[in-house]
Amino acid sequence: MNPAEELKQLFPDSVVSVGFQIKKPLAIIKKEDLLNVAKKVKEMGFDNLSVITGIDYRDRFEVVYNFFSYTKKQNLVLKVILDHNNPEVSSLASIWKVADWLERETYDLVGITFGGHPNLKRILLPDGWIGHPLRKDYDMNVDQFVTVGEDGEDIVSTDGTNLLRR
Amino acid sequence: MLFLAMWTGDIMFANAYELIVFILNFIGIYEPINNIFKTLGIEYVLRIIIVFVEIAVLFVFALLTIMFLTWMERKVVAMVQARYGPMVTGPRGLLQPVMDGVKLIGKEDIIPAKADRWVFTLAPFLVFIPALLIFIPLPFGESLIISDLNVGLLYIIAISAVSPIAILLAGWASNNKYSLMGAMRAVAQDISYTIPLALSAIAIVLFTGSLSTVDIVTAQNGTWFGFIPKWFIFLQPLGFILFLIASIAEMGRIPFDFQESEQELVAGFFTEYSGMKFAMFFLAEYAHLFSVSAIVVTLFLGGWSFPYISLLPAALVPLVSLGVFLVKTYAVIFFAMWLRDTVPRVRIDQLLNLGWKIMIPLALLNLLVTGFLLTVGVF
Amino acid sequence: MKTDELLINMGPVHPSTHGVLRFKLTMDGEIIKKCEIVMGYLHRGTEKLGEMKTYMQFVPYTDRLDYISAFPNNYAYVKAVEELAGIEVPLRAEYIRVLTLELNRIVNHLVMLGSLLLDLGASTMIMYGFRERENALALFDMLCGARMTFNYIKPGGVREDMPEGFIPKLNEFINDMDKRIDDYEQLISGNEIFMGRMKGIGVMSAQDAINYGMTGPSLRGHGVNYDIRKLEPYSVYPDLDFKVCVRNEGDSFARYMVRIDEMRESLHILRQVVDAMPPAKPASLAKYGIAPMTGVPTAVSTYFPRIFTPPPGEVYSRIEAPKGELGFYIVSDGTIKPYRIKIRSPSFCNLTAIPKMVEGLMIPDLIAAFGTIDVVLGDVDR
Amino acid sequence: MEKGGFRVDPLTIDTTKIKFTKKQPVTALDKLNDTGLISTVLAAREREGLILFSTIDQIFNWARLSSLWPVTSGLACCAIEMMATAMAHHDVARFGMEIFRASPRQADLMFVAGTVTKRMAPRVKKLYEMMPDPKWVISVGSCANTGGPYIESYCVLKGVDLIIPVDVYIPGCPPRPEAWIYGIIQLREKIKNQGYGAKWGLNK
Amino acid sequence: MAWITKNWGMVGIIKGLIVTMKHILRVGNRPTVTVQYPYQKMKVSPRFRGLHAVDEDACIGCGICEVNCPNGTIQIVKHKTRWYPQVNIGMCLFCGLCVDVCPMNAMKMTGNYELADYTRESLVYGPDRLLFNKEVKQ
Repeated sequence: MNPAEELKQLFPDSVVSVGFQIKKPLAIIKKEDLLNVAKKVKEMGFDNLSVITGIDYRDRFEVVYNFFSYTKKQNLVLKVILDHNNPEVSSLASIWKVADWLERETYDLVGITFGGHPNLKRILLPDGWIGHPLRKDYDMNVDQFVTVGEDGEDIVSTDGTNLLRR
Repeated sequence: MLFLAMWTGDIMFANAYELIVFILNFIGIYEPINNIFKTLGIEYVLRIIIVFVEIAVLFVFALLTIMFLTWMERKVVAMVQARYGPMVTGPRGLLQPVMDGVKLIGKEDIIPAKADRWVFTLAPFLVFIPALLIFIPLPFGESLIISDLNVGLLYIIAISAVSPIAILLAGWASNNKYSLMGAMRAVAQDISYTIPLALSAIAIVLFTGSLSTVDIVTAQNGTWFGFIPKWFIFLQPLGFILFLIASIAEMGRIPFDFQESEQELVAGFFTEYSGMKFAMFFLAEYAHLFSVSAIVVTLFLGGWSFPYISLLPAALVPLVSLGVFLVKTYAVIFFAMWLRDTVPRVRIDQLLNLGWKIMIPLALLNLLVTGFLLTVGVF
Repeated sequence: MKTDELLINMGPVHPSTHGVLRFKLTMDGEIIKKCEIVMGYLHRGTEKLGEMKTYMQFVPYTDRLDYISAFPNNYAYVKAVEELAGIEVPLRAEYIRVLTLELNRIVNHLVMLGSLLLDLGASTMIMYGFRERENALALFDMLCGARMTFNYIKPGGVREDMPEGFIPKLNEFINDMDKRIDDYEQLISGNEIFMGRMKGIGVMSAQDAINYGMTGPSLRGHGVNYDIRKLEPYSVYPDLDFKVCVRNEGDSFARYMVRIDEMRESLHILRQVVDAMPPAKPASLAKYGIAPMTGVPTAVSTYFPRIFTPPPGEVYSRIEAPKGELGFYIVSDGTIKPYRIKIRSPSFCNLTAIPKMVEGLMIPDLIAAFGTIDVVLGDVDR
Repeated sequence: MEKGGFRVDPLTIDTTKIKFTKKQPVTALDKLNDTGLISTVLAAREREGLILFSTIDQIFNWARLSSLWPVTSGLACCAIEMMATAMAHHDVARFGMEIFRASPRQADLMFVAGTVTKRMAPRVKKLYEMMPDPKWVISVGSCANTGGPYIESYCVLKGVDLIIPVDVYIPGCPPRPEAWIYGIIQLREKIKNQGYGAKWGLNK
Repeated sequence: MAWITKNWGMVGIIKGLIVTMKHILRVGNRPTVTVQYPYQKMKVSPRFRGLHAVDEDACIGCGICEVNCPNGTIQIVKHKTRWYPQVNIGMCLFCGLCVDVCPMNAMKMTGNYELADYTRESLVYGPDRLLFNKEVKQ
């Protein structure tokens, strides 16, 4: 029995469906129950959270968690489906420390909010950047410029006259 | 007549001034010139002129040495690292340091807006001038010494204690965190390494009974059993190692280059300096390298003396001894460069631990044992 | 006595941050109280660009992620695409791929050793490291015509077959490398100052290291016996004999030693690859200009259509890159362009451990620990 | 396209404006020899003004071109090739350039080696402003020249010459170390032909 | 005693000094490796991807290279009477995709890497600088 089916047995209500993502067991979880399931997943020995991917499907968001277990040598994929208007899901940063930055990155680029995250702010782009670039409706034609303030922090503006020559 | 006397006899001069006077006498122009000044009633002017000539020669020598050292440093690094080093500018890149100097003269001199203007300008001079002042009591060869101070060793240690103050001034005046940290580190390092340096030098003084550098060198003349030179390195091996480590720390070179430590503090206390002021720090660093190596040679490696040097004709001795001295000094400098290219930098707390917990007790022990053995009469 | 905390900004342009990274350090004297990492100074939007390029056009962009070891990036992406579309690859191509991967692992570790020692203040090791790297790059140049950004591994195979005289040069390199690694060990490993700087610095338990998402050689220095090449074997690794290099101390020195061991192990793998390399088929069409994209199958690539549309689906595929687990998450919607590409970069996840690791240490220790984590900023910021 | 103040949009460059400058020395070796001491000083004859002053100028120019100290500021991929250029096989130290100063105050030359992102751009500009005159900039690689591979990206500056003046462009992605040295030789050629006041705004 | 030799015996440093001394003396296959570039040139592999070259007769100006270029480096422009690619090497990736896809094998990449220039405009290589003629060459 693969770990996704195990989860289905343990949380019959939370797991919407199980399947495979090219050989890797996949379980789709209700977004409210993610934290509970994740705790169990950690107990099951999935100590490595490989990657968190946020995908914008125009009508919905999906967040995909890829796990790996060093002890059992198994893979597990969890997937959460979110509304397009209010993409919010609970944070896993308390369970896997690496989730801290991975979630910040997902927040930064895709714009998914992680409830309960200790320090949810932009990580790759400067604070104040308009829009989330990996959303499909991101406007690529807006030029945004960054200048440095007195304290060394970035200030974002669409006006580049201070920066550009002439 | 005099020439013959010099050729065969063993006329020694106290310092270079006397040597110059002797040479002028020998040519036969000293008396006439002196008479002219005497009739004018200003005979001290000639003295001043000669002293100025001496200093000018020393200054030019020091600058040439520094330039040669920068070139040598780059070439030694290149040799270690399987490449060529400077090649294009001049033959084998020999003009490279000159061109660096000319370029730095032509650079804009930036004083940061938040810096303390006067202290910022003063600090490079305070670093550069003491670095040259150390050259004064160095015995470059027999009779080739500017001034044979009877407190020579004390003078050297005292003068080299000026540079921490200047470094602190430079670091503080720059108004930059890296500069300040670099300066603090440099001062902590200088203070903790001057003590073992002085202590292991005092062990030498116990042998000679004099602080004069000339006396220290003459005490190392001669040989044991006809082939082992009477250098203090053989009497004081521990003292030599301690002194060498402490002097590398004094020079501020890898593994102890906390003043600069590029990967940690960008450029240490001279991060904000540009143009000629930066060049002064650069020059002072290499002047230090030379003078400290020269002191190592003077104290432990016999200075200009060499077994059977007294067999040479007396007229040649100043020249030969100068050569011997330079060869020894460059050997020590080469060792410092070679070490620099091999080892990483130690950490600042390890450095202080090494200085206070290991080197100072060892230096004291060395002093104690030396004193005891001298009293018992082993040496 | 009341002391103030000192705030130091290290970077973004600082000699020892390996590019453009910024540490915001809260210092108590020389001791680091708190370390905050600010990144994104090299964020180039590769993932967004991936959505705008075709599958084939994105291969050159993967070169520029981790620019020191570009072959593993190429391969990780290509492996994901191949898994997605179910493409079979000729055996010779797989062997060539493994050859390049292992050669690149050596190059990566050489650069890492050099820059680590440069950060510690010893300028010579980087010269020796780059000297050998240059020899390896000559091989890369010979193989694919570029020194750093190769664009060589393609979906369906590799771009061109090996040129004449490549294997003898490779053998020369392998034999030379053995002695060089001995030299490095003699120069560095036993050095008291080096050990004093590295031993007991940046210690982390294996549990913590896993929790912080560390992978690759950095994790193996913490005593975790793990290697994707063994756990989820890909390419021809199952046929090759090699061992996983593990050290148990979990400090900077252990992480450094793992790298040295891995270079030896990679040489061992390279020797086997050279021996087991399948012969080129006669009548190979792999002459210059006829490459996978023209759609003609050669000895080193299968048929690959010019307009390539994989079936809709999602895949997460990962490999053991020199820095750790490198994975590509690709979502395809059946068009010629990927719908979403997510790059799981090893440097990014390894870097999460740094703030925890350096608390209570000093700036020089931060540099030592950071050097052994082996981070490339192109990989962190993407 | 004037949006955002872009001077040149690399995608739509007017090809009619392209001019080819005839250079007397053609190969790299010729160019290097052309920047030797004697030929640099003799170039004073071709300059306007008093021969004495222009000779002194040329001596200064030669000092400048033969001791260019770069500032350590690698940005991306090209920084690795910058390191390779400084290393044993190519050894930029032959031109007296191995002194990579970490502090821009002591540097003469900046290699913009790699992608200049929007976030990095003000820092690069500040670094340039911190350097003392006379100073030069070499833009290396496609990213720094025009934005290169990332020209369509939302957070990459489309060429570093939008923020700081660039003296020499070295194409390549990344350029070989030899190409790098060729760029340095081109810069030497440029420094050789420039007046003392040219950088300081005194004459011309 | 073991502790002293381990920590302060400096055996490791002396070993390191021996290695660097071997390099200084160039003992045992540790030669100077520098290739003095303008004087000597390193051999560039025949596959090296440098400046482009377009076969004047073979090129049909189809524009496949323009379509396949990842970032729009190549543009097809009119030269004399026919259409040829123009390459802005200031933004080229040197990835070689244009060479791979050329149906007529007209696009080549030469080993020329000496491309540094003073202006951004001069990095745009039009057909007049890219074209070569096979017959003339032979």
